[in-house]
Amino acid sequence: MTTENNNLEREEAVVVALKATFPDLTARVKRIRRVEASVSKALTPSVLVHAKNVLGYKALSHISCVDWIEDEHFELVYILWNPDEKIQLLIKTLISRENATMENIDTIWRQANTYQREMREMFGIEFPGFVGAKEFLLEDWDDMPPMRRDFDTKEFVKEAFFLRPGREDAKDVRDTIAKRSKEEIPEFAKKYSREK
Amino acid sequence: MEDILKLLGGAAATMLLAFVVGATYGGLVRKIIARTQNRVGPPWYQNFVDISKLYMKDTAVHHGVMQHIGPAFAITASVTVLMFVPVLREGGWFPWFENLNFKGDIIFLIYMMVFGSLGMALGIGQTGNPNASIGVSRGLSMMVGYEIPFVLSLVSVMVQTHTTSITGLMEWQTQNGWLMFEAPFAFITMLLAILGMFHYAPFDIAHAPSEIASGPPSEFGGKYLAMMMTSGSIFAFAKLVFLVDVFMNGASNLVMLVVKTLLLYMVPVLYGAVSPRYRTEQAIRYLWGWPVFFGIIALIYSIYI
Amino acid sequence: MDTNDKGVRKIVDMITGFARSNSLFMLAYGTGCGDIEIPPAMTSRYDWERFGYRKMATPRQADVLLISGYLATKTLKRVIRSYEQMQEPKYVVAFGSCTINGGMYWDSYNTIKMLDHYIPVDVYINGCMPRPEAVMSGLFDLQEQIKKGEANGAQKYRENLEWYRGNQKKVIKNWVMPEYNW
Amino acid sequence: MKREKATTLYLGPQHPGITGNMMVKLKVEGDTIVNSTTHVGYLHRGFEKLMERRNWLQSFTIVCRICVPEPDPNEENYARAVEEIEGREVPERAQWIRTLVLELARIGTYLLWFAGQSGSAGLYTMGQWSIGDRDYVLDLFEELTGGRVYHMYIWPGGVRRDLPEGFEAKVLQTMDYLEKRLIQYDKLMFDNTIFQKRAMGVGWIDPEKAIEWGVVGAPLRAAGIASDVRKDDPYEVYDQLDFEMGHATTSDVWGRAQVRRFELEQSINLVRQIIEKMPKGEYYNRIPNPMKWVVPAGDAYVKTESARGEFGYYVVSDGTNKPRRVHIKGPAYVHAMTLLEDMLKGANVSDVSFIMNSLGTCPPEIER
Repeated sequence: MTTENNNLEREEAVVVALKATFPDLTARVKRIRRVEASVSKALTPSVLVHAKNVLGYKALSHISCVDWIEDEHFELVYILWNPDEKIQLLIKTLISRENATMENIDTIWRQANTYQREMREMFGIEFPGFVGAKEFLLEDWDDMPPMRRDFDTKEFVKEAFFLRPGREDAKDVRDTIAKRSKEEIPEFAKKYSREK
Repeated sequence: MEDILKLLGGAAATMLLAFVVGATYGGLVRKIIARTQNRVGPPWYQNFVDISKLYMKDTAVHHGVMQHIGPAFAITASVTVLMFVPVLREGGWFPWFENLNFKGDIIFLIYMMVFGSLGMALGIGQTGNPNASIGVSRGLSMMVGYEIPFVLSLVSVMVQTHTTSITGLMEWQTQNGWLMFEAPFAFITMLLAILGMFHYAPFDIAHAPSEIASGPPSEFGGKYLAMMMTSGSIFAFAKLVFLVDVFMNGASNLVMLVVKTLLLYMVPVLYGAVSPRYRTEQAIRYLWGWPVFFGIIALIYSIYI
Repeated sequence: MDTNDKGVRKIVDMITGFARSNSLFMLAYGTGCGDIEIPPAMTSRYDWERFGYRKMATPRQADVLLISGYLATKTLKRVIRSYEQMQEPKYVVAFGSCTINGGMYWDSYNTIKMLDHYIPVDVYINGCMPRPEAVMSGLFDLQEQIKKGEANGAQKYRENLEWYRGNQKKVIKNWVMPEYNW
Repeated sequence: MKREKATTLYLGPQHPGITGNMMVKLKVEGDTIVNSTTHVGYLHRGFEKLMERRNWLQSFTIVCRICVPEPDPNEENYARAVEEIEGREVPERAQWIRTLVLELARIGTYLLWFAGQSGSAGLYTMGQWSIGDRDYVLDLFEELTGGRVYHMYIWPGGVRRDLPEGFEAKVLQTMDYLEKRLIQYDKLMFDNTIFQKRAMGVGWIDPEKAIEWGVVGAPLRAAGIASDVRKDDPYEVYDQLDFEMGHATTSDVWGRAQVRRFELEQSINLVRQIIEKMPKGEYYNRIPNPMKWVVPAGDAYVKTESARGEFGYYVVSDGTNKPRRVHIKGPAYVHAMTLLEDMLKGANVSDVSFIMNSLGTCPPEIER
C-alpha cells in the first residue's frame, strides 16, 4: 500500500470544517482519503446530516458495529463517501452495551434501513421509531443476538446440530477405501498404512 | 368391416408414426440447439428416454379432477388434429396413412388446434399454482397474437384456391404448383406465424423458466408431464404435416415427408436458438405488425390474382 | 404373461433402470456456493446434457435434488419442502464438504453439519468446491446405483420418517409444513 | 368492500430465475408489480462470527467464500486491510500480480454476468458460449493458484507464489481468444434488436438520487456518474495503468449492459498492459509464524472495485492474533435490498430477474 503522507491538505480541511461546526468532536486524518471523527452519541445524527448536506458526503458506504465487551460498549462506525472530494469519512460513536439504543437514520439515507435491521438482529441494538421487518438473516432465532462477543457459537453448535464424529480409529483412509472397493492395496502404499 | 379395420389400423399407425417422428424431432432439435451452443448435446433418442422415465414416475399429487383430465384433453386434441391431416399423399408408398380426410376441414382444424391449449388451461387452472396460471394467461394471449396471421394466411390460401379441404388444396397444387411459390405472401405470413406457434424463442414467454418457473407445466410432473410431452410431440408433427400439405403439396413418401417437415421445423428452431424472448405485449405487438401486414397483402393478392 | 417371472422382472428392471438413470432431471435450486460450478457443468465445456441430465424448474418435474453446498437452517426448511414435493423415485446428491460434516462451517451457528440426518442422501461428493468433473463423476455413481436399484433414499425417508422429522424439528423451530403422505 | 386484486407471487428461493438463493415476494396485479419485498438469509453462515474465532491467516479461507462468482476482490480487500493496520510493505511485483489477478477475475465475472443477463431474457446460447469461455480464464487461475473458483492467492504481504513459467504467454493467448469472441458476442447479444427492445427503458434508476441511494459500480456509471474505485481511490497499481471507465447515460438495463461490455474490453487491455509492464523482483513479504502472528490494534476501511461494484471491508484489530471484527459490505447489500424493492414497483413481472441480473445481485455477500 502506497501511503503518501505528504499531501494531505484536503483531508486537513475536512477536519477543520468539522471542528468549526462541532467543537466537541475529535477528528484526525488517518491516511490519504481517510478521515476519522469521534462523536458523542447525541451528536451523531446532526453530524451525519451536516456531513451529508453541507460537506458533500452524499453517499453512505457502510455502517459497522464493533462489540467492545471489555469496555461494555458498542462502537458504531458510519462510513461516508464524498464523491467530489474523494474522501472517506469514518464517524465513530460509542453506545452503552446495556439496553443499546441508537438514533434511527433511516430518514437520512434510505439504505440505512438494511444496516439497522442487521444490527438489530445481530447485536440487539434497538432503533426507536424505526420501521423495518423484524427478521433479516435469521429465522426463528430465540437465543442471544449472535454477533455479540459473549455468544459462543461453538457451544451453540454442539447443542443445536449433529456433529459428525471424527475418525476415532485414526486409521489410514486408504485402508478404508480399499476395503470398501475390495481393491488390493499396492505394495508401496502398505508402508504408509498406520495399521501395522 | 375390412374398410373400418383398415381405417383403424391406419389411424393407429399414424399415431405411432407421429409420436416417433415428433419425439425424434424433439431430440434432434435439442441436438441442433446444442450444436449452435458449441456443445455435443443429448443423443437423438433422449426424448424417448425422458418420456418413458416420466411414465414410470409416481404421481401422488392430486389437485382435482381437471388436473387429470387436462393432459388427457391435450393429448386427445393433438390426436384429433393429426387424424384430420392427410399424412401422405394418395398413391404413395403407404396408402393407409391417408386417414379420415374429408372435404371442408381447414376451418375445423383451425378450431381444433386451439382446443388442446384450452383443455390444458382448464387443467392447469385447477392446480392453483400462480406461476402456472400466469403462464396460461400469457400463453392464451400469445395465441391471440399468432392466430390472426395464421388464419389470415390460411384464408388467403383458401380464397386463392377456392377450396377449404386439404386434399383439395393438394390437388390444386399438383396442377398449379406449390402454394409456397403461388401464394408467396401467405407463405411469409405463415413462416412468421409459426415462430409463435411452436413456442420457441422469442415467443416462449409462456414457458419462461427464469420468470414463472416453466409456466403451465410447473405443477405437472411424472405422467402428466409425460402426457404433455407426448401430446406436444404429436401436435408438433401434426402441425408440420399440415403446413407441408398446405404449402408444399404434401409428401408422397416418408423420406420426402421427413425432409420437408424438418426443413420447415428448422425455421422456428434456429431463429429461437439465437433470440431472447419478447415480453407478452412486445410479442403481440410484433405478431400483429409485420405478419398481419403480410397477411392482408396475401389476402389482397389472393383476391386479385 | 406372469409378471413375477424372474426373467420378465429382470428385463423390466433393466428397462426401468436404463430409462431412470439416463434421464436425470435436476431441480434447479442453488442452495449454496457450490452452485457456481453447475453452470460450467451445464455449458459447452462439460455439457452434462450429453448424459441426459437436465435442469428442471419445479420440484414436481425433478428427480434429483442437488444440494450444492452448506445449508443454512432457513434454507433447510425450503429444501425439505422441495424434497417432499418431488415425486418418487427421487434422489439426493449432496456436494461440498460442508454437507458431509460442516466443512469449514463446522462451528457456524446457522448451518447444519450432517445433511443425512435431515434428508436421505444417495451420493456425497466431497471437495470445496468440487470441480465439474467431480460433480459429474458423482452423478455417474448415482446412475450406477439407480441401475442396480440401490438408490432408495426416498424409501428410507418414508420408512424412517419419524426419525427424520425429529431431527428436522430440532433445527426448525417454527414448523408449518404440510404432512408428507406419499 | 374493495376486492383485493393483487396476487402474491414468490420468486424464489427455489426458482430458476433468481440469482443465487434468495427470495423476492411480489404483489402482482396482472403483469404489473405493485409491491415487492426482498427476503434474504438463506445463505447466512455467520462468517463475521467465525472470523472472530480464527486467527488472521485462517480467516483467509473464509474471506474468499463470501462472494462466489468473484472471490479475488475479497481476498485483496482483506489482505490490504491487514497490511494497512500492520503497516506491512508489499513488494512491487506482488502488487502487479494482484492487479493481474483482479482483472482476470473481473473478466471471468463479466462473462458470467453475460450469461445471467441474457439467460434471464431467454437467450441461452449466449450463456453457453460465455460460460464456456469463462472456463479458459478459470484454467489460468488453476495454473496460477491451484484452484478453479476459490484461489486464496492474494495474501497479506504479497501473493502466495510467483507466476509460473510461460504463464504470461498463456494469458495473452486467452485474451486474444476472448477478444475474437467478443465480436461474436456483439452479434448475438448486443446487436440483437430483441435484446435491445427488452433492455431499453427497463429498470430505470434516477441519476440524481443514485449516489444517495447507495448505487455503486456499473449501475452508477450507467447513470452517467463517473465513479470507479480504481480511479477515485486507487489501490495496487491502478494509478500507473491506462484505462477508461464505462459510460452510459440511459441508466437502464441497456446502459448497464453497455458499460459492462465496454469494461470487459478495457479489462482485456489492462491485462495486456500489466503483463507488458510487470517488473521483476520479490513477490512476497513473508509474514511471521501465522499461529503467533499478532496484528497491532487499529482499524481500516478499504474498498475495491469488483465487477459488480464497490466492495468495502471494515477491519478492526484489538492487538491479538485474531481479528476483532471484519465487516463486509458488498454492492448487493444495497442493490438487492432497498434499491431493488423500489425499482420493482411498477415493473413488469417478466423483468424481475432481468433487473436483478443487471444490478449484479449476489445474495452471499448480503448475508455472509
